[in-house]
Amino acid sequence: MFKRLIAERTGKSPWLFHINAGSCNGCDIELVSVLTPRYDAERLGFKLAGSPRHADIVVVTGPVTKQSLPRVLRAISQVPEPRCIVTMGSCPQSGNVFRGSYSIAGPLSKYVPVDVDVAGCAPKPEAIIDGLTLAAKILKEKRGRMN
Amino acid sequence: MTIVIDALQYLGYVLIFPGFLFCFLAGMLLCGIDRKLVAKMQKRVGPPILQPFYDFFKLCGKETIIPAAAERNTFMLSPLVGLAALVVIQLFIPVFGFTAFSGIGDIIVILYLLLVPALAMILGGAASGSPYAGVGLSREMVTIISCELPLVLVLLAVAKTVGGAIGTGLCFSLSQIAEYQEVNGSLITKISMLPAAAAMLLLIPGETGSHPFDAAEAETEICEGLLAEYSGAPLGVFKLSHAVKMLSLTSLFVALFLGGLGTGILALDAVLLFLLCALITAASISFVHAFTARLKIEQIFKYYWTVVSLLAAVSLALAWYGL
Amino acid sequence: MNMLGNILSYQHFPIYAIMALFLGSFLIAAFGEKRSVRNILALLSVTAALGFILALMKPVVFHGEIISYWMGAREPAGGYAIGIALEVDALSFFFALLVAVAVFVSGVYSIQYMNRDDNEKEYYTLYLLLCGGVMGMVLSGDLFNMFIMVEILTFAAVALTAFRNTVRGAVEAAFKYLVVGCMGSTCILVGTAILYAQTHTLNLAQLAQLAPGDVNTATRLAFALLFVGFGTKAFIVPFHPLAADAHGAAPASVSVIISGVLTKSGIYGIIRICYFLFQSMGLGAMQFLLVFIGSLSMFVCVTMALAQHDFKRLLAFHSISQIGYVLTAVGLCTALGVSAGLYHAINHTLFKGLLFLAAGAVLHETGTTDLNKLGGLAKKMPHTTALFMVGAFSISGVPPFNGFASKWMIYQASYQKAVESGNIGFLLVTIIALITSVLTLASFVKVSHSVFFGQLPPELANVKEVSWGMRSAMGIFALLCIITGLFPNLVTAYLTEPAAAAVFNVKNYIEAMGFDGSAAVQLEAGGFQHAGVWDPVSWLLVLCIALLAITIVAVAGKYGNVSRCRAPAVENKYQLFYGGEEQEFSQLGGEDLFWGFKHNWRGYFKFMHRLHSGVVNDYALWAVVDLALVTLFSLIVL
Amino acid sequence: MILLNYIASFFLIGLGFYAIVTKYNLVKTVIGLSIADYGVNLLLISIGFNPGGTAPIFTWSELDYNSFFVDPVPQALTLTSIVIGACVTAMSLALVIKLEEQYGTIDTRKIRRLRG
Repeated sequence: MFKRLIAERTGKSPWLFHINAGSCNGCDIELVSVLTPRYDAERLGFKLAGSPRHADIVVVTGPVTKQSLPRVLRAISQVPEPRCIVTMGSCPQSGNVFRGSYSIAGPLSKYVPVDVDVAGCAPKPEAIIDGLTLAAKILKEKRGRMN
Repeated sequence: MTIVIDALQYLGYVLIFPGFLFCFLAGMLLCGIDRKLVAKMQKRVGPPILQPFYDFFKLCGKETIIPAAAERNTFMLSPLVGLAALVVIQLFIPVFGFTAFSGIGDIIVILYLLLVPALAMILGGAASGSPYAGVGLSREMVTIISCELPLVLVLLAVAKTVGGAIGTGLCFSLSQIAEYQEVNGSLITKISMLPAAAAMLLLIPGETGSHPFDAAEAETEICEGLLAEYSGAPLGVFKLSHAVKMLSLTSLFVALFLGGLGTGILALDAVLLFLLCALITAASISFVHAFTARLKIEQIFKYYWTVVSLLAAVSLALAWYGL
Repeated sequence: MNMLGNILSYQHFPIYAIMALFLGSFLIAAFGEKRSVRNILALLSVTAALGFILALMKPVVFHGEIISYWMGAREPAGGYAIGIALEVDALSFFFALLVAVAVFVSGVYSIQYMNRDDNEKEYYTLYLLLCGGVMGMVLSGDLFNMFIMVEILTFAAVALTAFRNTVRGAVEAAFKYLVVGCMGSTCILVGTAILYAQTHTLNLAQLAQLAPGDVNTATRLAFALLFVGFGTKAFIVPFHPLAADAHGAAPASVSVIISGVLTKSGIYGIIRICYFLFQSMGLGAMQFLLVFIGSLSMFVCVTMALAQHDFKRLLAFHSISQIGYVLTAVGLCTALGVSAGLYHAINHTLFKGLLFLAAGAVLHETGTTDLNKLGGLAKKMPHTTALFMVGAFSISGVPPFNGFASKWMIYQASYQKAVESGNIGFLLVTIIALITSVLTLASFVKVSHSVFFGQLPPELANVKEVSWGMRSAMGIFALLCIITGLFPNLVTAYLTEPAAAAVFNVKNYIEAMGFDGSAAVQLEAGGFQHAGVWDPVSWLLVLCIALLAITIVAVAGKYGNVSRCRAPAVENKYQLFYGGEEQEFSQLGGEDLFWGFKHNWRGYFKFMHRLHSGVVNDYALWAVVDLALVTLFSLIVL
Repeated sequence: MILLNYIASFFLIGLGFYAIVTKYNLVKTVIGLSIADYGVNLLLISIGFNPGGTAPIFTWSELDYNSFFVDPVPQALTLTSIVIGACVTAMSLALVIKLEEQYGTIDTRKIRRLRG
């Protein structure tokens, strides 16, 4: 019974940890706007956590610069299982306008398995919420596989 | 035979009402109501009322990472001790006429027992070895110091008022305070107790560490401070402790100032207690939360030792001269 | 056969207890070259002292007897006490028991603690001399003998403070202590001389018979001198900086004696003067004096402790703060108050001893007591940490440890006194006591974070747990802390209440020595009534049930779904979170904690820092000013 | 006459304390302690003094109710006190030597590593 309770609820309270890997701040602002009264992602249980230890979903923005890469990987590895990695905006997926620059190590998927990509520069809040709910579903599946 | 029945009865008190199960359900519900209310006040839809339960169960299902720098036993045990101490506090606080364990403790004991959960959290955080926890610990302790003076004044004022009325001079026993209110009506109807009640309302957010007095757990600046390294089930237990602490403090408020409203039927009383607690939560935690920003730690200290202490001191002075 | 029976009669046990310690000291000085001989002699003498004192429990506590013992059987002649006497009532017995227990445990600890020092022979000689001095002082029935013992213990304490004379500030601390301590001793001697001039006796019982009936300017002056003199021994404000200095440098086992026992002898002296010799505690002004100084010590020292960053110095300030509690409670002059104060005296000896021993263990293994240089020792010294936590919880009054039981009684006593006397000042005392308690907690949170938890500095990676002998000494104290906390009724019934009854029965004390006690002032003790309820055993039971239930649920709910680092190299996952950066050593130093509190009180802290200048002249000036004020006070009100 | 003794003894004690409080030289502090001690000794002796009394040394047969002698107890006390005073001086001088070795000065204002 306890196991089922846990498995059922996992998708309902995904906590986010946001990593800025060299972003221009556009996506960061959009992510915060998701929590404002207009979109209010908290109704789905989303919450911004302060520490990766509390998080379920890691949201990475920015093109993953060479400086930030080890730090991003370290922070991601500190998130307890089950976890979900979401790239937000085009930068961590393709490098966007920064592609080919000497200081870019991205895309992120070269280094860690990414679960959800939310495209756009910056993505619309609706798209972000959609991507996050998808991530929450994947999270639930991962939790189910853990048993 | 009677011993067995007695033992079972007390076990029931500890495990079901007003102990563990009641604390769990009511505390989590209070927390959910709080979050919903804050959302409503900010014109949001807000999370479902059962959201704290979801959070708790999710956390139970997650991996628990013990950092290499942490002292393992303290790190793992302190959440459990903190929660147990909170449940025990709840056992001392009378539910109107009914007290599960009346002969064990009084208000000074409550004052000290309220330190135990905070202490458990502090030690757990300290044992994790994180520097964020170090900052959080420092702030948490200063918050405790800040709340201590007004809380002491409030409790002494209540002790003097009830003691003066029943003729023993002073009365520290919670069950006697409850009995007095059963007979003479709620203490809040006394003029001398009004400032004390106001002070207590202002104290509840500080004691529970909710907005705007949550400098110790500021998630945006010090990564939730003491909890920075906690994950999984221990974190869930801490979140539960936070919820139960809300219940404990609000029901302490009910026991001190709103006693005597009980119906005498335990089940009804429990529901009434919960409703009153929800009301107080709405007034003292949610309302303040919705429109304030986080205070700096030295501001918290200054605020409690001046404004709130003054309110409580006025109450004590009034009680001293028998109003 | 009869001779042997006579020698083994309990009448002789007080002098045996004193002799055991002094004899041990002299024998070690003479034959203590070999370590084994030395250790055996030291252990034997402290054990013998403990045994003799414990054997006195039956006649003194259970039968309510007051043992009077005339040295050389020189009984009073012509109505005047000529010989030197020992007199053991329940109060003396109470303090003697504290001395014996602390001396025993500290002696056991010393054996392995001092093994790295040279001059161990001198250490034991002085140590036993100190212990014998304190024991002699609390058992003495003669004012001049008390002075002699005070001198012996002051000398031994000064010498032991300077014992590790390479430690920073050890000699300096010893010198300051010697100067102010000798001023105090001079005060005691002058007071004794004046009293002798007035009454022509030195016997305490006879003084108690004669002095209160003959109050004049001279005896008032004598009172002030004696009060200040014993105040220097108890280190109450304004003598607290000496304690801090002395403790910081002395070996931990000596700190236990200085804080746990030597300060108690000062308190004992004050009780004897105020309650017995002058019988002036019925006066509101005298109660005010004691309560005022007590509260001041309590509060000033706890705030000073918050500003410290040396482990032992911090403990020293706390020690005086707790002595403030004792003095305050004793000054309330009610049965509950005196009983609470004495209870706190027991607890103070136990938890302070434990804490000093823990500090000593840390010093022994790491070589430093600077809070800014320590951290994370819990992983290296788990037992020391657990024992330290017991002590820290006890001193901060966390239920169900012993500090709570006695503080709870002190709050009640002071509040009851406030309500009964209608004096709002006593209410303030209750509030100060409660705030002091939480500040104590804060400062021990600081210690536990910056010594035992937090991060381990790289240079302490090879620290080991201390040896079993030291751990078992700490264990005895910890066990006693828990027992006295869990069974407050037993402690009050068998230890503190008889002693409190003795305090309120001066007549018996006088008559036991064969003098006429009919003129003794009988103080109204008030009933022994609690305004609240506290039942630690049941509470613990309930807590355990709750904890058990929660643990079962937690284990069933996969609480143990734990992953932790097993490999010696730390993976990223098990490093601490630093906002993404690599883990580095960044322990928050003890000095930097509680900024939010200190910032608001910065004016106060700056002022206090300037006052505690460390110049011996300033401390001497405080002593003189204190003497002048107390003299003025006693001339006006006594 | 005896009043002068009392005045002198308290004057000496006061002088000793004055020296301790105001003099910044460690040796002078020690001297202050000694002076205070002498004051106490003088006080003790004066207390036991009976004008016209003989020395309190008697054989058993000589002692009767008419014998008039100075009080022997304070004299015993004085002896003890003198011994203690000598100890104080010896010990504090030893400490002064150590202090001089470690700090290189005997100025109290500079010997203040422990403060605050």
